[in-house]
Amino acid sequence: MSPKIRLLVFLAAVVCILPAVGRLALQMPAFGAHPLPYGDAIDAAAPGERHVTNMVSAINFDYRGFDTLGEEFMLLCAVTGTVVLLRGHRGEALEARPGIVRGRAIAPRSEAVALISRLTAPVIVLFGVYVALHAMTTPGGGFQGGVIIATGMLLAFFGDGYPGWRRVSNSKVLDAFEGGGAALYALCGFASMLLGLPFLTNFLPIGTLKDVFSGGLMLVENAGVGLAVTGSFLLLFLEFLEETRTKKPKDGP
Amino acid sequence: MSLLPPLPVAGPLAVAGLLLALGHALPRRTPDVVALLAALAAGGVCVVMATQAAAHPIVYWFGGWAPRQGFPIGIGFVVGQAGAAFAAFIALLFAATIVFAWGYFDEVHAHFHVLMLLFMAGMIGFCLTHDLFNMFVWFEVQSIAGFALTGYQLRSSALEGALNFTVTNTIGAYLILAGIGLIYARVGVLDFSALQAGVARSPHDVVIDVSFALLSTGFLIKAAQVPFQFWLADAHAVAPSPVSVIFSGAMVALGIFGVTRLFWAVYAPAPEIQAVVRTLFLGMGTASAVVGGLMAISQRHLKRLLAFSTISHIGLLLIGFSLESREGLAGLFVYLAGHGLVKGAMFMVAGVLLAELASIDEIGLRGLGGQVWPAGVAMGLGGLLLAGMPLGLMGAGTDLLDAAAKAAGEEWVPFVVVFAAACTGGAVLRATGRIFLGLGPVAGEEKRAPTEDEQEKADRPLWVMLLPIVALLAIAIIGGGSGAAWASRMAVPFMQPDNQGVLGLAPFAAAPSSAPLHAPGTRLAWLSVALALGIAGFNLSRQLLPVGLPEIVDAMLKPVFAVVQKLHSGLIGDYIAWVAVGLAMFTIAFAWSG
Amino acid sequence: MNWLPWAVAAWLLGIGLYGVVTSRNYVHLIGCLSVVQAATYVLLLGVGYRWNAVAPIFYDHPPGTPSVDPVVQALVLTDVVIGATVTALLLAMALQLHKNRETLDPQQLRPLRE
Amino acid sequence: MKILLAVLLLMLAASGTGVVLTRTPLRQVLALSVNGAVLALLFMALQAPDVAFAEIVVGAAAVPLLFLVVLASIRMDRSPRAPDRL
Repeated sequence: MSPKIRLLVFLAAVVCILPAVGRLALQMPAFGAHPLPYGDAIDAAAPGERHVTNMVSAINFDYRGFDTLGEEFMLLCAVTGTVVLLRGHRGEALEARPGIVRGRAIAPRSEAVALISRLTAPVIVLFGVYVALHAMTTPGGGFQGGVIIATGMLLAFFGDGYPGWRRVSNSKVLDAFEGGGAALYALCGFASMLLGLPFLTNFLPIGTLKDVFSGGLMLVENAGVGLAVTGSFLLLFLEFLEETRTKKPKDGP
Repeated sequence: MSLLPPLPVAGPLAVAGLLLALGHALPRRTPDVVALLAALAAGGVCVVMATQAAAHPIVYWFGGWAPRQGFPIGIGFVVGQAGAAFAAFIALLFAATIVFAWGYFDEVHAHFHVLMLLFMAGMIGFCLTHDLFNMFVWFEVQSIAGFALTGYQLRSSALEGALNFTVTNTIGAYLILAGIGLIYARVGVLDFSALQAGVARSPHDVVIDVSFALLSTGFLIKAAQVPFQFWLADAHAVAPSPVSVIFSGAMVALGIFGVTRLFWAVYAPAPEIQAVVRTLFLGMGTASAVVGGLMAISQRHLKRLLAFSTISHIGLLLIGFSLESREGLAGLFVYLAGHGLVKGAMFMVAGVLLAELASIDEIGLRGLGGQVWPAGVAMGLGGLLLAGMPLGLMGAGTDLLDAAAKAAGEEWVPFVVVFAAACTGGAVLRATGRIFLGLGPVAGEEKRAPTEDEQEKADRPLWVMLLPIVALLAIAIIGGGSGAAWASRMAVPFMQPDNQGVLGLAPFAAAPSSAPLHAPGTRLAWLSVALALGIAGFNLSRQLLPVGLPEIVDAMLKPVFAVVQKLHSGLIGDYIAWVAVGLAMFTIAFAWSG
Repeated sequence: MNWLPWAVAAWLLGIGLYGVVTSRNYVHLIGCLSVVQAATYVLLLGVGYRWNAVAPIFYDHPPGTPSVDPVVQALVLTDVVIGATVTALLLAMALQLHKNRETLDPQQLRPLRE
Repeated sequence: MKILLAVLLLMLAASGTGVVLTRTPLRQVLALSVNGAVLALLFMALQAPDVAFAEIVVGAAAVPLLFLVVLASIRMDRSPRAPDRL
């Protein structure tokens, strides 16, 4: 179909759907004033049974921990796919001598950016570790902490240029982080099965309420998620940045 | 309390994680062996669970969170016989594919096998789960594995096909998520039994109707039914042939299995939804069967031909589901298994042609099939099975579908089955005749179809590739009798979910009779085989026919083919406009039946 | 006011699909996909909201206080992960496609056209 | 609280439309970042701090950065004679 006909078909379909959307919006349960049985059941049970105060982490790592297992391997699957799609042309080996692409002018970097990046990068990584550790008590968790750590370590690229970034992100270590973190989460599940309990049961001592190290097995799973997410996002950044470092048609001889 | 349910899902996941972490350190062939063992182990566990679940389904609550006073708090697996049997079928297909692809992908260490294991784990989890959001998570795991595997060969057409596949299915996934949000708003839980109780409490409810429309749109996009079927041919034709075996054999059929499970486990109490399934889904299934058959005939690229044939046969599954009867459901199970095995074998034959003869273009390969004649025999047998020969699983499935159609008063449905079988079987038989017997020098409608010169690695011996083909076809033929009996027994608990056992809730409707089904073989089966042979014969002997005849027939069929082919434009914008049209069709169906 | 969140979710879904249908650049199309996803965020979190209720973190308030629905937040977290992963995959495909065909316009890119 | 939610929802609708209507990818990355930030603000207003955390980092920082790196690589890939209109 030509772009114009396609737009007409789309708009006709939208016009046809609009009355149903209108009726739906009016008959939806009242915004903010309808019962939330599942959430209230978890709010009532989790602080008492697991001595954790962050309900979202309780759901993510214990009550619906099996969802997070799928989520972890979804991340692993996408990163493996991206590595396969991007590395296919470049072949297996990453650039041996990172940073210098023959025939391409070295872009000048402003000292202010380098200074600020060098100052803030460790602070951000530290903040990421803090967020990842305090999964059970305050907002945040393995996933949010892992992404903050990965973004913080990327500042090394702005701070020390490409060689600095490549020192930070070693592909073998990141592969081990990512595969190991996801496998750690799965092995947590099998560990509880070895003890005869259902998959992913929390069999470790659950500590005291409001304590950072409360929640038993949830801490190990949280660590697994943190490792896997940090490894995944750093691998993504590494693969995409590596794309800019291959020989380009505009480079000189 | 059985320990088996999490193993076929978490096992392959853990193996995939370890394979990735240690991938570069393993010797050459270890990933192949490890992946094969994982697939066989998962299949074995599923078979054991299928036998255990004969009396009543296995209920397994993760994390030990059993329901409290009938309120589900954790995620549960309720492994019924049908779910376990379908998971075992998936694991079997994966094992055959890994044998077929032995040494095919050894240049990128273990990445292919990691993706295949994740693909399998996602599909098995999708079949066994009893939680709506968990079903979406496994749906997404298998989709992402499929996206990555489609673009694997990095040819530009592979990337375009992968992009169309990814964008269309991701929009489907977001529609599913919106549907989950809507039914969670109304009922407040995510477990199937509790959801069904909620639907039974408020059967005439716009929110629940729209949530069913969104959820089934997402699943029907994955099942590639009209008007969502455009992405399938682009993705199948360009994916590596072992991946296409899984796509056509199991992934597309999983969309139909998802919709069927959703309807019987959650949405059955709502009368409007029953009416819409009875009318709209029946229409979509018929349209897919017809469009798929027509497009299959007018192809020369073998994998595109098989992809359109898949759309056609999955349309028959949707018809089986839309009849909402026990015979229809039993026919759906048997036909799904039979078609999966035969179509998987056909894509493996295409893989053999690609590996040995370095081409997939039917006209280009005319008469060159001599050196791989066993593949030709398999292709001919497959073509006859697709054409509706009353033999094995597909024959039994066709009989059950015809019986269900008669019982439901839709006398015309058997003729749609005949049309689909004749077109797809005829196309495959024509390709067999042209490639392996060197017939048909004058090409008909298919000469204008798109094609591409692609080639796959050929370093694995022919017998390694032929072994799984023979195995799959043998199972498809031998399994006929017992398969039909098993399916009719499995259909009863599938239609009547054991809410009592899971949450102690009363079942919403009377259980269907579990008397053994009697499906007489109809003479229509031989009619479709005759028609298929006629189509193949006509196309292969154009030069012998009296001079005027081929041109007259072509002129008659030309407008039909032209319209259908112009719609399959390969533009992502068109595909999403058709998704919007699909949503509008749902709105009209609900308004009309409301 | 009751219908506003659902109206905004429907608007984002519609504008996102409009963007995908009329996009002439794959990178732009991927951006529109994330707008479609924003619609599911608004719908899910809107479903789990409760007036004058606190966040489901009982560090400052005692565990008994009425809170917003934490289950929906766990679902949206999984959704954010899905969005990031699918966007990364699509960008990798678009990048490789541009290397082969030097263009990103879906109108000119057609798989398997003669 | 009712007003705040209404304003944030309308801002989100506007920023979503903004992302769709900016056709040039380079400017769209900025619109994406703004959209991520508005989403994070809305999540804070909806009492969902965990999700706001994830959205502000992923939606406003990590994903737009991936877009920028891809666009940089795409501009480099263009052969010298191709028009540089990204």
